Amino acid sequence: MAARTTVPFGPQHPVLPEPIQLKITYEDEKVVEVVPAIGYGHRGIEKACELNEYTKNIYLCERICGICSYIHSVSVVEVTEKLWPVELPPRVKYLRTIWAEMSRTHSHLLWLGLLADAFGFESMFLQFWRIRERVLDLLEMTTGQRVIQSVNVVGGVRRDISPEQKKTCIETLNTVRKESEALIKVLTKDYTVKSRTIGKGVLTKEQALQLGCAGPTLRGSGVREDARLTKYDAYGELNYEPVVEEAGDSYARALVRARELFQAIDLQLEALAKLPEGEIAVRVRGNPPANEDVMRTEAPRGELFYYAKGNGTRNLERLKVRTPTFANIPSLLVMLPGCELADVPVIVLSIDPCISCTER
Amino acid sequence: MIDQLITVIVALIVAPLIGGLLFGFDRKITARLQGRYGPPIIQPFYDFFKLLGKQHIAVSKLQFIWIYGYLTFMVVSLLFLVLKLDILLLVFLLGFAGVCFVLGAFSTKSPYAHFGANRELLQILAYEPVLLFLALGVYAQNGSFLISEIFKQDKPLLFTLWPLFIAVLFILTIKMRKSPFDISTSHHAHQEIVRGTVTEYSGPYYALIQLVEWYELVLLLGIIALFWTNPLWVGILIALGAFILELLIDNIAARLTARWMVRLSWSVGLVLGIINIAYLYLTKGVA
Amino acid sequence: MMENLKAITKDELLNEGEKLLTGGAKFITAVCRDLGEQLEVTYFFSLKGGTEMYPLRYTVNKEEEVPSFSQITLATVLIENEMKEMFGLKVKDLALDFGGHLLLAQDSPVTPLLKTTGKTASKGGD
Amino acid sequence: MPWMLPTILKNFFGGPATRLYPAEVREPFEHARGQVSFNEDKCTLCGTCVRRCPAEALSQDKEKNELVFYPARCIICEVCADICPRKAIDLIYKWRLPFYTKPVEVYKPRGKESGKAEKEAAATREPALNN
Repeated sequence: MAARTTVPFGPQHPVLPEPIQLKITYEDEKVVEVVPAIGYGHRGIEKACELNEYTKNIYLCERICGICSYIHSVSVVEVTEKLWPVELPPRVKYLRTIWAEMSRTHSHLLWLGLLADAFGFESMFLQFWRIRERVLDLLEMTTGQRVIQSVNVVGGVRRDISPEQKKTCIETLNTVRKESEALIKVLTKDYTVKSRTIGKGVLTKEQALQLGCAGPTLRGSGVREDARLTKYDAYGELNYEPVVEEAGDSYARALVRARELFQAIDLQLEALAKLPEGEIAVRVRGNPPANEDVMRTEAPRGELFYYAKGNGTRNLERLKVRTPTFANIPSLLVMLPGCELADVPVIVLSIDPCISCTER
Repeated sequence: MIDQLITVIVALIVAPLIGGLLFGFDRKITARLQGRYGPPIIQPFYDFFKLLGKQHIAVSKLQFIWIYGYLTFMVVSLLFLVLKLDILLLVFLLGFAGVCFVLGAFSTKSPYAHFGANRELLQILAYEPVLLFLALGVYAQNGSFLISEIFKQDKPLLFTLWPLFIAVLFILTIKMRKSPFDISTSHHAHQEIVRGTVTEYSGPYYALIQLVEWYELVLLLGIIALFWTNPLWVGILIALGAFILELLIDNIAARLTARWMVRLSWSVGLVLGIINIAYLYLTKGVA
Repeated sequence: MMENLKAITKDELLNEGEKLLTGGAKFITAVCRDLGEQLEVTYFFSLKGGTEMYPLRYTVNKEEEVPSFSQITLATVLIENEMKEMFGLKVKDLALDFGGHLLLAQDSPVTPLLKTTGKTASKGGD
Repeated sequence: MPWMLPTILKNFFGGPATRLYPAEVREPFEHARGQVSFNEDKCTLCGTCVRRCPAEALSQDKEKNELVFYPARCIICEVCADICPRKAIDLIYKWRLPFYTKPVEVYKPRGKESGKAEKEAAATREPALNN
């Protein structure tokens, strides 16, 4: 019996809690065809950014994504700063790096939890999210908010990390590392976990480059590419080397994120230790000049690309955002056909889709 | 006769109460294993009565025939257990109940229910042979399929049938729909097939499904208790131990695929069953 | 200011882009901008582990047809569909054509990102 | 399969990590942003916060001497509190409860009467940051 069934995978459905629709055609339980449809959550943020004053864009762009909110705010602030250009005090660079890595830590913990949920490992899912709470608490303590930090302004940051807070941060990060290690051991050794992820959704190095993937999806296929190598913020002064796995399957992508989790903790500890004294903001006068520039930052899900063009008024002429999931969706069209129904959630999740991010 | 009637009535009332409480314990213990508070123990009853009060929505008329069939077969097989009747018939009745459940899912148009039903069929394929071997094992040991005969024996079945006991533990995981076998319908497989076989049930009919699940749980634990009937409380303790073991396994394993499940239950379950029965025939010489 | 910016014509796009791709580059994204009478399209490619970037830029009149890069790599499908919808850029031979409904719905505004058609969006959370 | 066992057993015997939320509330951190509060005595209705609010949650009516605040629009970014020249806006570390209808809060600033000359200086002064 080779009956063809077309099953909608999302949107507004418990099958995938993201507003994307994948029309998947199955032959028995085998996927033969995938058609993605997006556009359910389009908010026109790019247009709104052109109509807004540039200072208000920060709060709007932060809301493009709830998980990588901080990186969005760093990107929009820094792309605007590059138009003058503004020379930032070193403490600002370090603070931004610390918070960016904190949001990477919580995003990766969230993702690992979701992956566990995708293959029905509920206790692991809750355990990862329990650890994530600690990181969110750190963000709340240092910036004032757990999810949307609203801590960047053009020319600096609005909150500082006090010495007591620094101590708490270091203690909590060490706890997070200890607790995550126990769970990552499950990820790397458990038979049931491995049998659900190894060899599922293989993306070769050539395919990954050809399809223009970004972030852990790309690095999981053996490509050494990371926007942090452009040495923005304080990454140039920290000990940083991208995490690369060769296999290119869902398991490799999970491993990349697991290793990046520990790397992010290391980077935070290093940056906290090196945190220089000084101003936390410089005064920026006037409107953005009529320049254009791009800013590439590494969000937890991959490379984030901001393009800005000023025209001398308070409003930007054009602001373009390319989110990592936008680059990773084409890879699904290659990975899904041929796999089993049971593997679809794992493979879709392995690119860490954030659809509302994609549609801006 | 009057005695039997009273047993039947008591079983019909008490079994779902015990089943519901066990489900409540399940949720509480699972929550504690995951570091949560969890709902009150009697939450399943709250859910049940809330569902009863909801709107009746018919997706397909046929569906409800099957759901009542599922309930009837399950209740009758439970009565076979409490009245200590034939275990072979019990196993077949349980199989019929499973088939009703599958047909109920097939009678709707939802692709999720169809996927769930296909997988449920695979599950029946996986557990039914092992249960048949259990019946055969009982026959080989006692020379009779009657459950009352098991109660007359002084020596517990566990001593001679322990390989089948292990196989039945697998079946319990499959029937309780716990990881790694929460394949056809589960609380957590929402990303694959929503809720599989029960996707299209709602309100009072979903409450019925829950009721059947409670009967089913009591029935399965009762079958496990048969492995130690003299005294019976040891058997009940073993059954509860098995129940707790399932909760632990549920929390340390990921969901696996249907194909893997059939492979495992046939290779481990059937091999254990065959070895067990072959050994019994060789040593006892019963034919 | 952007480094390595290279001005090309629309017909050179496929050749220049393919040259970069065979050199190990990766497509990042494309940006379209409304110049009034014309549209300016910039394709961004990254090289050397993301540390270098090569933008290719061409300018066309609004009614001119432009070639699609999706013939060479599927990576550009979404962004070219988006530019088609948002700016009315006439991209031909798309590998996967959403027919103007990738992001916009049936009753959405047409080409909302163009300066001339853009209405002032209503603001506020209510 | 047994690799998860130590963690779940530790959870079982260590007690729940969650909180019975409405009954038991964690103390907020010292500078967590909760909700905006206005000091009518200090406010002079200079309009800086109205112009700078990214969510347009504030509006003013000079003739009626009213500052109107729409809490449902507020994104609690703290911009108004940062830039207020008279420090009349503050963030209190207590979360607003959910509401069914969108409330509108009207404030009658009295800061003008208290110091006219001071107000002149404050309204023309540039805030420290251009944001």
